[in-house]
Amino acid sequence: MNRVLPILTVLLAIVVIWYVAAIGMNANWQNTLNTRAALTNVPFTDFAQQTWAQDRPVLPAPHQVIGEIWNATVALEITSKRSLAYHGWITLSSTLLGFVLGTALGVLLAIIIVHNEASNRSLMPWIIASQTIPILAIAPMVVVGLGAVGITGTVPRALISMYLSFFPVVVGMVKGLRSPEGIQLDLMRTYDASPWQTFWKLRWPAAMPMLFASMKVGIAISLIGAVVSELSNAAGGGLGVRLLTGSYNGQTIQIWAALFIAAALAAVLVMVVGFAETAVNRRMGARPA
Amino acid sequence: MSQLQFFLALVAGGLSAAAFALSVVTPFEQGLLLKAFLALGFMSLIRFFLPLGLWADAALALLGAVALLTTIGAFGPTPAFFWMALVGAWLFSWLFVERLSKALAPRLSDNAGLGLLIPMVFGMALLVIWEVVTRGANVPPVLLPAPSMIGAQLANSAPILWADFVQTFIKSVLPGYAIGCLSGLVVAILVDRSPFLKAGLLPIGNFMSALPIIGIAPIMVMWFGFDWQSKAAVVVAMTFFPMLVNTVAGLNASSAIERDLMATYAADYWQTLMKLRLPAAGPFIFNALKINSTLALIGAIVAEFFGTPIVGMGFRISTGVGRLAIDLVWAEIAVAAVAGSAFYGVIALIERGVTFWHPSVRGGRA
Amino acid sequence: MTAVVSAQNLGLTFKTNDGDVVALSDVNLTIDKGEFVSFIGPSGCGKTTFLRTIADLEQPTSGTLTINGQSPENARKDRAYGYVFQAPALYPWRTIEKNIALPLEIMGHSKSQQAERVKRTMDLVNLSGFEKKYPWQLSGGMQQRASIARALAFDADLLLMDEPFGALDEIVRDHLNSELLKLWDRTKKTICFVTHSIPEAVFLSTKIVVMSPRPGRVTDIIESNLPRERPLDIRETPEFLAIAARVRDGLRAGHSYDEDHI
Amino acid sequence: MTAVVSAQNLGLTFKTNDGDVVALSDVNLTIDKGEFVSFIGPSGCGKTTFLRTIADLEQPTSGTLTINGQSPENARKDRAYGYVFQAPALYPWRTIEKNIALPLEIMGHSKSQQAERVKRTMDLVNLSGFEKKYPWQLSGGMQQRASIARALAFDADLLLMDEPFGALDEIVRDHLNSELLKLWDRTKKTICFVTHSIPEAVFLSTKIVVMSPRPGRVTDIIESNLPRERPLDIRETPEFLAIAARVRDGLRAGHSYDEDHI
Amino acid sequence: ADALTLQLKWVTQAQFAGYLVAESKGFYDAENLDITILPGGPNIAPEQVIAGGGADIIVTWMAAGMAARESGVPLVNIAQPFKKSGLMMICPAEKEIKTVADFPGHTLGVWFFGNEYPFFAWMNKEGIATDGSAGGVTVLQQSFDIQPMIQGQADCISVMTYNEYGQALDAGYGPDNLTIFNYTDMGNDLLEDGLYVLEDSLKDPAKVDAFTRFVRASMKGWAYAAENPEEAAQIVVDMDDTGAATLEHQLYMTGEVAKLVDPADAKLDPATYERTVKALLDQKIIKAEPVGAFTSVVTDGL
Ligand SMILES: Nc1ncnc2c1ncn2[C@@H]1O[C@H](COP(=O)(O)OP(=O)(O)OP(=O)(O)O)[C@@H](O)[C@H]1O
Ligand SMILES: Nc1ncnc2c1ncn2[C@@H]1O[C@H](COP(=O)(O)OP(=O)(O)OP(=O)(O)O)[C@@H](O)[C@H]1O
Ligand SMILES: [Mg+2]
Ligand SMILES: [Mg+2]
Repeated sequence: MNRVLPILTVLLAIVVIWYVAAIGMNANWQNTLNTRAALTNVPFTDFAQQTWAQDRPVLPAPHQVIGEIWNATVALEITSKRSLAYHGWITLSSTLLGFVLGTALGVLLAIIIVHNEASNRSLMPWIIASQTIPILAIAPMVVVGLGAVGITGTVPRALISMYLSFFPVVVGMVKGLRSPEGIQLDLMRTYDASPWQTFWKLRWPAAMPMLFASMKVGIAISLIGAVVSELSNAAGGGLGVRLLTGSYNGQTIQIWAALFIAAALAAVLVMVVGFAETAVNRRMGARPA
Repeated sequence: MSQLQFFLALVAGGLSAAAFALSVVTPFEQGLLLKAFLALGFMSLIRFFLPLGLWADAALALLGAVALLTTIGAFGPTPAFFWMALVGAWLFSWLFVERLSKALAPRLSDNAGLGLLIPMVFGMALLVIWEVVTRGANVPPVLLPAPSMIGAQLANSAPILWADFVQTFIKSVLPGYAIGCLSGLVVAILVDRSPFLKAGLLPIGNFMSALPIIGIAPIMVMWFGFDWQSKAAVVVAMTFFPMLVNTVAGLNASSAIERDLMATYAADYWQTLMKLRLPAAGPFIFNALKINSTLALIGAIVAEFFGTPIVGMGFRISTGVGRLAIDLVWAEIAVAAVAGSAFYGVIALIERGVTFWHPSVRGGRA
Repeated sequence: MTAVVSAQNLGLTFKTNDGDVVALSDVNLTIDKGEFVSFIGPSGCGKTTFLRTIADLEQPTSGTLTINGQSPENARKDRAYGYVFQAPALYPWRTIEKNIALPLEIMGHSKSQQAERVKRTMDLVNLSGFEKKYPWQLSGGMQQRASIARALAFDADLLLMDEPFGALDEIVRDHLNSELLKLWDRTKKTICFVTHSIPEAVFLSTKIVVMSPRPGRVTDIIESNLPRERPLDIRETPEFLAIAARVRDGLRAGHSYDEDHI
Repeated sequence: MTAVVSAQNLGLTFKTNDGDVVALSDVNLTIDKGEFVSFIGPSGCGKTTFLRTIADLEQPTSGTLTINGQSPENARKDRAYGYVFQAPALYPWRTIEKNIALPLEIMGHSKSQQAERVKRTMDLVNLSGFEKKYPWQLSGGMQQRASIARALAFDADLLLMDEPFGALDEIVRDHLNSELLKLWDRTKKTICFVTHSIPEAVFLSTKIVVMSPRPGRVTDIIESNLPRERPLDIRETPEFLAIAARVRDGLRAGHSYDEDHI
Repeated sequence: ADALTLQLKWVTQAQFAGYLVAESKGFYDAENLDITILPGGPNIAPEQVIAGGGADIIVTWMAAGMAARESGVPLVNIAQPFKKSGLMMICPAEKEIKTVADFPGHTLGVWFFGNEYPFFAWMNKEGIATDGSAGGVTVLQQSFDIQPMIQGQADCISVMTYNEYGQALDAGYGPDNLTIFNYTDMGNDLLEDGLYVLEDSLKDPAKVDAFTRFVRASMKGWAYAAENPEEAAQIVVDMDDTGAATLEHQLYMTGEVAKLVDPADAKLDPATYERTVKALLDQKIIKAEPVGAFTSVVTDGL
């Protein structure tokens, strides 16, 4: 209960601000429409309702978005191509695959960097450089290149998600794996523990807080990657394609609905990582804060 | 010699030897330099009897690179020994880097210049391989142009590139980054300050975490216009969440006894924050700053795909792809990579200065 | 005389994943203003826990505790005490000098006052010359002395000290014992002092509290009638030795295991 | 008899941001197999640094050091020693029992062997009943005992112990002293032991190394002629007191400051 | 059956009704073809896809195709179903833009990604500067909808007769409160959706035959779509994987597209070709007169 109340309060505040903002942002267009229809002296309450009921508003009102989500999910069969659930699933599957691959790659690179001085110096700058390459620019090349060798569907998209999501994991894990105190490392040295043992018994557990902070960012970015990748591979559907086609057709409400589903997906994913973190913390005997 | 070095030396030498044999039996007049490199690479196997300095490997790698670059066009279909020579040259450069970093390891700080050599060698190797593979294997330039083409384009289009850089990096990325990081930090502190907000805002923060750029970019254009303001807004939205998550984690990073100490002074919330929890959160905050430095750039560039005045790196890239001016696209990418890396580098330097006390910076010495 | 610390039937139980640990049970103790009270007892008997409860860092699960007649929380907010923890707890991003200045900054002393006090207390614990070093550049004993200096830098009327001299050699320890006594005598502070050294406890205290573990409780309270003025060689007097013997007996009685093993 | 530790003209200087710190200078010392050597000296004189150098955790900047006739690095790789650090250094994510089992896991002991040894050493340091607790649920002294147990759990021929009993009360300390002596006598281990307690040093050792600071150097090496068999009451014998007096003199000589202050 | 992959220039919509109908009605099967239709999007350059081996035939505009040809992708036009351009520039009446002479000082929205050439060719012809200099126009890279006009961020925006113009009508704009510049009417049109293949593939007679059958079936599809707009629009909606297409909108589009396509004639008209090439040359979009950039071997075989 003490979790629900704050969320509701904040939500309520947002909804109220939203409705007010919708009046302000849609007023301009509504005025044009009304002038054109020769409507004058519209009372404010009616005017507000008009701004909340436009077809292509600058900012759709919450109930319009909710209505669209309802129509595009519950009211449709889940396998229908019009269903947001169907597209959400497509995006989710490449997000998850990309996240798993990205986390694995990130952790692997971090391990190499922490253990090998040459890699530390040569790899890191280029990993950083790789992230500054605008993904949208190379995504088509990846998709076309992989398509030419017969790899299509989820895998190319997941690779793009991976490309974005491994980076926070590398940065965080390098820091995390280096975070054990000197004396904790010294202890391992006195046992002449192998690098592998030091890794499993010391560096890895010590890196947990950083790993989870990075994974939360990583999974969110992975979703962004999945959505972006759909721009270069419109064939398969997905929330990104929905956003896009919504935007061509000027369907603001449709964009917002897809955006909401994507955001909700992200929130759920981040929360799942958060639960995993709590569970791991408990297993590791962390002191309650 | 470590195991890895031994292995590298053996494979590099052996491969050169095999390629040399192949090149001798193939009737080619050209590629004398390549043959010379292969012969010398073969000879490097004497290192197993006579020690060979690490600079010898550097020289071999360099010779190999030059030989490969000068002989690319000389053959019709590229022969197998050419590719073997490429792998060989790459292995020599790797061996060199491996040995150099081992040699430098004990006195790193005194050797900043030589330390820089290592990523440079790695980068050069990457470029040479790229050049040789794209040209050797006739990769269509509209898919992936060779670095030399990109370089030429870089030199030719400097004024355009500069204007794009100013538009995207200076006008969109920097303000967006500053506002996004700052607001992430502030919200994290607010959230931390009030358990009520923590319960209420954090899930909604998560909600915002992955608002896909391509979804918000058109909306931001609608709200803030076509110019840099809407791009900065996208950057704000993208950088906000990593900062929020990391700061929230960082604010819990101080140990119980450190917090107890503050309690005994009856330090108020802000004192505890400024003197204990923020410094202790430093490594986490810098983590976010680093991730955001590259994310901001991606965000601004992608946002420009959705409507801009006709300048900017993202604009140039999207129209470049449409016009198949892929070398210009890669020139932009190169600028983005340099700008992003420099940005990251500056933040990493500041991090070293500010969180000097953290074991990850002190090198774990207690 | 007013009671600075007054505990009635104080109990504290920690809940852990594999059952409760009773750290304190039924503790009754009154400490008057200006007293020097030593706590002595086997490892794990609840000395630290008791000090932490006084400092409002743990909440008692039963009984009452008042500090200066108010609740521990209010006393803490009044900055009624200075605490030397069992571990040094220095902040790694601050130099030693800055670590010692920390409470002064928080309590809003002026820069010049800070400098003056830091210098004085660093001299007192013999750390001059290490002002600009970071904690990880100091030996264990030096860190402990830095944390003592930090607690002495501001003038609290009540000092809670948890084995402050544990990592110090005899000579430094004797020196700091004398300095502490002088300080106490001069400023009329009230001091709660945890130690494992019987001679140290007897030498310093007006009252010695002997504790025993599982559950942690007070088994003996010994009032010392030694004069307030105590030269180091008081430790050879019969009065001193008599008190020490009584403490040792109390301590031994609290140990359940020594018969089986030795 | 072979030298287990042999140091010639050993020196070690730390570089810090505000100048060099000479932690060891010109240390000459030979420790033979089966000896029990105590190191005593003022805080910051380099005791920990010397032990860390033996353990190959610091690199000497001058002179030579051999362990069992080989370099410290090789000795470390042979797992020639067990080390008790000055701070407990327990891993917070492991229970006490798991912390003690850590070296056994690393050295590849079987599960049953691990269980058996963990139980034995936990009994020895009197921690039974706390197997499943995490470090932060233990008192300071208990953490220290856990770290002693961890070093004793595997059988190294050389034990390096840095103030292992600093946070323990007299009774437990006496008990562990006797246990350590018994262990030493039974297994013929070589032990390097840092302590601040003169009686403890004299009671345990065959050789006492007195050090003095700035720069850290060895000022006196006292061979003890006490019998190997040492009941607790040997501490009242004149031979014992004579050695203790010599140690105390050496220690006092190393202190530069006590004249000014006391 | 011969397998061919067709890369569309844009997302699945009635702009490509002919191909979608042909696939759906089995016209391709009847020609013993197995066609895969790949939708496009704002980040998919068909020229790049065909260069990378991802498609055999692409739908693209001639300007983009010729520019790609110069960049080293040897594209050849094999058929030109779209005879006219659907491109227009519209300005709301309140902006007071009546003629081209009123443009200077205003902000114009233009699509890029290969769609910008007709605009620049037009401005070039009119002698209006587009580089932001005084006396010229300010160009915006426009999003793919009419928001910039509604928002007032641009004074004029680009629309296609068959798509965005319909959105503008929906939004309450009409010919009476819009100034419309139609590229075809002004004689500034460049050739739009044509079918292009790589030069090498034309050396193989079997391929040429397959292309011929493909074009024949496609034209049949265009004819069917023109006659049965309702059914065609429904087919488009059904074939849209994204589920975003609406019947009403596609119906409008089918009708408008039918005005641009001549189902009876797939041939490229040399005169229009010459005009397009000249405009491209004038505007320095291409540097040299292309040689062999179109062929009639396919359309001759129909
Ligand atoms: N990492 C380091 N960097 C710089 N100086 C150091 C470092 N470690 C130790 N020192 C210095 O070396 C000297 C010796 O330290 P060491 O820890 O050996 O003392 P110790 O004899 O063990 O003292 P104690 O009894 O207080 O533990 C001290 O002056 C200390 O400041
Ligand atoms: N946070 C905690 N959670 C659970 N148990 C705890 C906690 N802190 C202390 N204990 C337990 O409470 C008991 C008393 O601990 P305390 O630290 O007060 O002992 P102490 O007298 O200070 O011992 P020492 O002399 O070893 O420091 C111990 O058994 C310990 O295990
Ligand atoms: Mg304690
Ligand atoms: Mg020490």
